[in-house]
Amino acid sequence: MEKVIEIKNVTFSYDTKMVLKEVSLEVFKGDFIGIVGPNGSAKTTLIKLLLGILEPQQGSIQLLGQAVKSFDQWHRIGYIAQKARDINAGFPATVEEIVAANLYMQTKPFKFLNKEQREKIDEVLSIVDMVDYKKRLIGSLSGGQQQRVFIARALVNNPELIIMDEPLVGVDVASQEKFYGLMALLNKSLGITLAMVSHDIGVITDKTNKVACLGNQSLFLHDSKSFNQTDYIKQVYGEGISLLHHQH
Amino acid sequence: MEKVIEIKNVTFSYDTKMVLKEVSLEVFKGDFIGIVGPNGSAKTTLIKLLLGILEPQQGSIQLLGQAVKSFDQWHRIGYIAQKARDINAGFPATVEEIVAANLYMQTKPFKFLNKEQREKIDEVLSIVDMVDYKKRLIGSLSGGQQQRVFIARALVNNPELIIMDEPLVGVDVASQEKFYGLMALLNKSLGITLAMVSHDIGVITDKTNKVACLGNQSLFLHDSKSFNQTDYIKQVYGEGISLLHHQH
Amino acid sequence: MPEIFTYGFMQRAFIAGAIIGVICPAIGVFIVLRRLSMIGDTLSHVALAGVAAGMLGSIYPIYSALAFSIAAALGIEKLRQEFKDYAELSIAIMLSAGIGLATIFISMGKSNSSIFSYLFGSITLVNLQDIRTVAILGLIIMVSLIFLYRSLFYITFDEEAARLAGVPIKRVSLYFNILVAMTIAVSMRIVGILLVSSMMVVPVAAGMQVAKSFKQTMIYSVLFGLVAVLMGLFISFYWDLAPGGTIVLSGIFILISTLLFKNIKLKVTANHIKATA
Amino acid sequence: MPEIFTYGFMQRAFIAGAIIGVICPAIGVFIVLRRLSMIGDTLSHVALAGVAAGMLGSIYPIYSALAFSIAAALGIEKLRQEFKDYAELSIAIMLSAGIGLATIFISMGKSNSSIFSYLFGSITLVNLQDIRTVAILGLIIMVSLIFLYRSLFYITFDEEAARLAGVPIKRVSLYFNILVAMTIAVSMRIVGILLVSSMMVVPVAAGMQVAKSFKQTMIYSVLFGLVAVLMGLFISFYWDLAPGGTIVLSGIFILISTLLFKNIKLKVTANHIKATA
Amino acid sequence: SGQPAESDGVDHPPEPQVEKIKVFTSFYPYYDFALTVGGELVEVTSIVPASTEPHSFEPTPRILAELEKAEVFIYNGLEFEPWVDGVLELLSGKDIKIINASEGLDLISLEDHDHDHDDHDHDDHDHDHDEDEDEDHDHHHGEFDPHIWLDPMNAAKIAERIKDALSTVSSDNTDVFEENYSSFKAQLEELDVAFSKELEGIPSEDRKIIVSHSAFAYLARRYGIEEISVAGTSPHAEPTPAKLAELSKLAKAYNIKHIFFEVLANPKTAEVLSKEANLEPLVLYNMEGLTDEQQRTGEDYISLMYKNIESLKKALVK
Ligand SMILES: Nc1ncnc2c1ncn2[C@@H]1O[C@H](COP(=O)(O)OP(=O)(O)OP(=O)(O)O)[C@@H](O)[C@H]1O
Ligand SMILES: Nc1ncnc2c1ncn2[C@@H]1O[C@H](COP(=O)(O)OP(=O)(O)OP(=O)(O)O)[C@@H](O)[C@H]1O
Ligand SMILES: [Mg+2]
Ligand SMILES: [Mg+2]
Ligand SMILES: [Zn+2]
Repeated sequence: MEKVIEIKNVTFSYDTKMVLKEVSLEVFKGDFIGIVGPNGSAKTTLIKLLLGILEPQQGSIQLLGQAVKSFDQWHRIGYIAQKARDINAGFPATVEEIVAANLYMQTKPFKFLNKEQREKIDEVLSIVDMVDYKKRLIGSLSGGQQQRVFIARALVNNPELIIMDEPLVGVDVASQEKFYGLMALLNKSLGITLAMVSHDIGVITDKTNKVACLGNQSLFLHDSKSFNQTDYIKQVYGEGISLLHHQH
Repeated sequence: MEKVIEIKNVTFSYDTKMVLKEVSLEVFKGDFIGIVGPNGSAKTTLIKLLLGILEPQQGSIQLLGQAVKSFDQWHRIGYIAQKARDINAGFPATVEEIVAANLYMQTKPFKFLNKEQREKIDEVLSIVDMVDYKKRLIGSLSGGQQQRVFIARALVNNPELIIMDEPLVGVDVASQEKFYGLMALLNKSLGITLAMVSHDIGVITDKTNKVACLGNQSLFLHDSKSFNQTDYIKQVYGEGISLLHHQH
Repeated sequence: MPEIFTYGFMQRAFIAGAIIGVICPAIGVFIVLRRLSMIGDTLSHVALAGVAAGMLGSIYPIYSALAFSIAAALGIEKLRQEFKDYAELSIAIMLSAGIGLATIFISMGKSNSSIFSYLFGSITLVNLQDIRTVAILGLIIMVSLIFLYRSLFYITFDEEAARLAGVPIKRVSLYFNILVAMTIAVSMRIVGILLVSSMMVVPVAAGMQVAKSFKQTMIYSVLFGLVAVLMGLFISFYWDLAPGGTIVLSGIFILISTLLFKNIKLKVTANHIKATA
Repeated sequence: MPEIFTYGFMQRAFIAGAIIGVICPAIGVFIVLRRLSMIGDTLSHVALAGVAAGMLGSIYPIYSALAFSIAAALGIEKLRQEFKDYAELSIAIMLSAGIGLATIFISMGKSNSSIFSYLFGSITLVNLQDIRTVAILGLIIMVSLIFLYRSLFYITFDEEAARLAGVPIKRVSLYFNILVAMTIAVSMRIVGILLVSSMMVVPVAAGMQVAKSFKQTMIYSVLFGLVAVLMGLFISFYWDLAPGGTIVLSGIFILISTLLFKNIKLKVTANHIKATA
Repeated sequence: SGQPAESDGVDHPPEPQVEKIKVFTSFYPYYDFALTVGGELVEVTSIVPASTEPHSFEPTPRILAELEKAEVFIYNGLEFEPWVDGVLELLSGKDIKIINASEGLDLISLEDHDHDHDDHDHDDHDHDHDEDEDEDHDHHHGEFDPHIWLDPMNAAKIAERIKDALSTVSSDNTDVFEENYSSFKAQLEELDVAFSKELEGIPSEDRKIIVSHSAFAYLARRYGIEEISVAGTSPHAEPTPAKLAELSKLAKAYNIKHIFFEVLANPKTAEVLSKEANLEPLVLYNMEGLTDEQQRTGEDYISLMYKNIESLKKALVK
């Protein structure tokens, strides 16, 4: 099967602090992989390595069969950053303009957006329930609304691989529901590969087919079906902690 | 009983857009109130009004028996903002310095921190499991780690009322567990009043004694015990949406 | 014809002013939003060092000034990566380096008070040749901006995301920086540095007050830039004031008006809501 | 005694330089982190307008310059609230207003070429009276900074949270701004504007490269400021270069060293990890 | 001529029958010269008011509009007025007499002027400036010291050209201009003689002055004085410590007792040197502009030059 992500023996350190040690991972076309782990277990670091924002001290990373270092087909990849909301609230751009920006590779310099593209924008905005906010300035939206705009932006390019770092942070229940419905659709019907960081272990094991657990500089890959949440929690966080969302 | 928060007939609009209409709310000493509602339902707006960051066009707000407009005992209130993480990543301050900053009212200008204060800082950092990161620069922490620092900062002053706007966003399961344990302690043993915005309806109704539902410019106050989640979801988000966290 | 238009120098001032009033805010929108508002001031000081160096090395000073400005613009870009979270710091550092070098070069002798003449132009003293230069520069800039509009917008909003969307951020940034350096180095000698650097900032600040989208920010900024130039030239002529300063203060006047307008609008809505609630 | 110390003016330069080398970075840390790096440059241009206005109105120009600077610093604070998300824009706007006014006042006559003598000092030209002024100013600033350290730190890091922690942000900001305006207006005449505004920025930028906490940032910045002054004065004396520029370039040299040091350290660790992994 | 009452043309009752000749000058000395030569027949306007700092000066549109009606325009040249290129362009093709004051004068190149204080060979000040090897005009900018008007004989030559210009514009009044000019020329010659005489007998090794800003090269050349300046011709240039040290050594070595500064320039340099090398500060006027005080007391070129003689005498006559 086609390898969408291939990480081989990657080691990474910030200054003198090693956070990933000889980590390997393979993700195939059509996978929906969940990435879990405690705070500071290098989930975001792993994703930044994948996107070439950071460079590993050792090991190699390939995206869609091409080394990340020389990768140049970024439009085939959608990305939602953990810090996406850290935008300047005063930036005078509308929701529509921000989503349209991601159509960069599809628009000619001197052209306005064509009908098809405008429809595509409406489509992704309606997926995240933000069509009504199309003309609003990004800074005038609530936290969750901004996050939804960034989800829409990642979807607008019809990417083959979508990488998400806690995309649902601050997003309300109904939209989360809708989002997972969409993910299932993209993943199952369109065969889009998904990689998603989340702390919501219960939901993520339910929705994905693979789970990568990060912790202690290492990565363990599980099949979601065989992934035992309670064991995981015990293993990573120690005994005595129960899975929060299953308590009530 | 002593009223800690008293909102009377408050109306608020951004530009021409009314987001709160004649809203009232009373919170008493020892309450733990959860504030829920879809994205954009004015939860953050309500909190900003409470803190005097925004001013209502109509109505009145009292904190600890004093009008917010002239309130001057802010050290009695702890606050964790939704946007707390929007700090400049390059700011050269350590975790310890940031937490210590909140001790402002307790430190004399020319004095260093005394032993007691340093112990207090260690105490709140250990509550959020960040003692080991005391000397680290804030910008070098992971997203969830930063959020935990801000939780610690809110606790350092022994506040009588703690207001939290989605404090657990991006915080891992074990720490959430710990956090709720701490909240229960603060609330039940020390009688500290808590107000917390969250999208995690399941957990919030379980942990709080009151739930304020925001939506359609209005606020409805429920007793947590009688609060029916499924009804709420149907009412606010419409039929056909099930509560995500209870699905699996 | 009113008296003001009967003078050739005023006619030329109106033409040059209109061009500057359009290109400076257009390029300024990106400058301000990239948090490089003070770049005009910095590059002009660096250009001074360039002029002094040219005089020392017997190079035609305009060339050395241009070379220094471009080098500084690229240096700022490089520093910006070191100080990602404090973009304006890179500007301040370059400014210090620029004046530092300039004072040393000047004190090394040879250069005399004429050194400053390379920095100061005046809009009422432009000739046809100047207008041609400014017009060509304006054309280059406008075409470049239309061409780069999308990529600049994205880079300005979110550099990381822009890279992932396929924007060649290095090349676009490089080109943009050279454009800015050229604009400043070329036009300051013609219309004066005050006009160039202020026109890049003040109308944009005013535009940001009223605009409801990025496109509108662009449109309003250019509009306010044009109005400031026309208003400034009229006032300067009839009240007998220095034209550069008058144009800039007209811009400031427009900015204050937009600020007041916005605050009054907020108040009125608030009262309206109070009344109807 | 080496020759350099036999001259009275060099002795005075060392004393004045040491004071400037300490107070400017100390106050500069807060300026840079509040994103007001260019405030020195702006206030000096506003002071120019003040001098020109003083000459027009027959007021003692130093007073009008000081008044203008303080007004501008307060204006910047006000504008900063309008442009919360672009603090440096308020600086750029004030700069434009300042030079705009200055050129108009100057062209209205009366002011003569001595106008610049009110702006430019030189560290080698300070007299005992100057040293006394700078020392008093330095004392006021250092005491204020120690007194306001905590509140300034908090305001700089997070204004909203600072207010809720009980910091009287309005009063502290006001006082700090007046302090900055005074520092610039008073010391530029004595040691030169280049030195004042660069010393507020360059050592701080270097300090931020190596510091591991806010306190260390403060300490390193002051240290680098001092070293830059001493190094600059020595080089300037023995190589016959303009002292202000040499001091600033020494600062830039220190900054570049810290940048290289940091990047090399990163590389070395990386290789070390590669080797051991 | 050049008496207070006359130099202030406004005080005179307008003489209806004569349309005054409109003369524009760039800054003060030429204003004085034009007024002296033209007398009541001219209306002189100085574009830079009381010599505002020239580099940030921007002429207002009003003055440019009036300039279009000018009949004579006098400027210094040598990059002294940065805005003048634009003005000249504006005036080109118009029926106007333009006088570039520095034209045809024996100019001092800045390179010669860059003193090498280690060898004090005075003869090189007498060398002939006419042999101007460097004819490359691309490269002309700011090559020469612009302070030409401080040599009285230069002043006379400039005044003569002003007279010629006025005579062409108003040929009826040639006699008046001739007369004004010759009396002015006589005054200047008298001044010249006074300079030479007062400084007579001073041995050449004593003919050294220290000035705070190099504006007196022409004056110095004419009267065989060596000008040692602290700062260059740019008033903003900061003196280097090495230079200050060297100057104080020189002052001691040559037994110089005075330092000259200009009223309009930064007095601090002079102050420091006077302390360091025990020099007494004296004022030397460069007349780039007049202070309010000087305007009030009716000083002009001639009267200030006599004051310069007094100062020089004090410094040089031992
Ligand atoms: N720029 C940096 N410099 C130094 N250390 C860093 C830096 N960024 C992250 N770290 C450290 O590296 C580790 C991994 O960080 P990372 O952001 O990848 O964690 P994460 O798994 O994404 O955590 P979270 O769930 O909180 O988002 C953490 O211990 C963090 O403190
Ligand atoms: N500065 C602003 N200007 C204009 N409208 C605003 C502004 N801030 C928020 N709004 C609008 O007001 C409404 C309420 O915003 P608020 O931030 O209070 O929502 P919230 O309930 O906190 O949402 P979330 O769950 O996403 O945090 C939203 O529709 C938002 O678009
Ligand atoms: Mg993360
Ligand atoms: Mg919110
Ligand atoms: Zn001069």
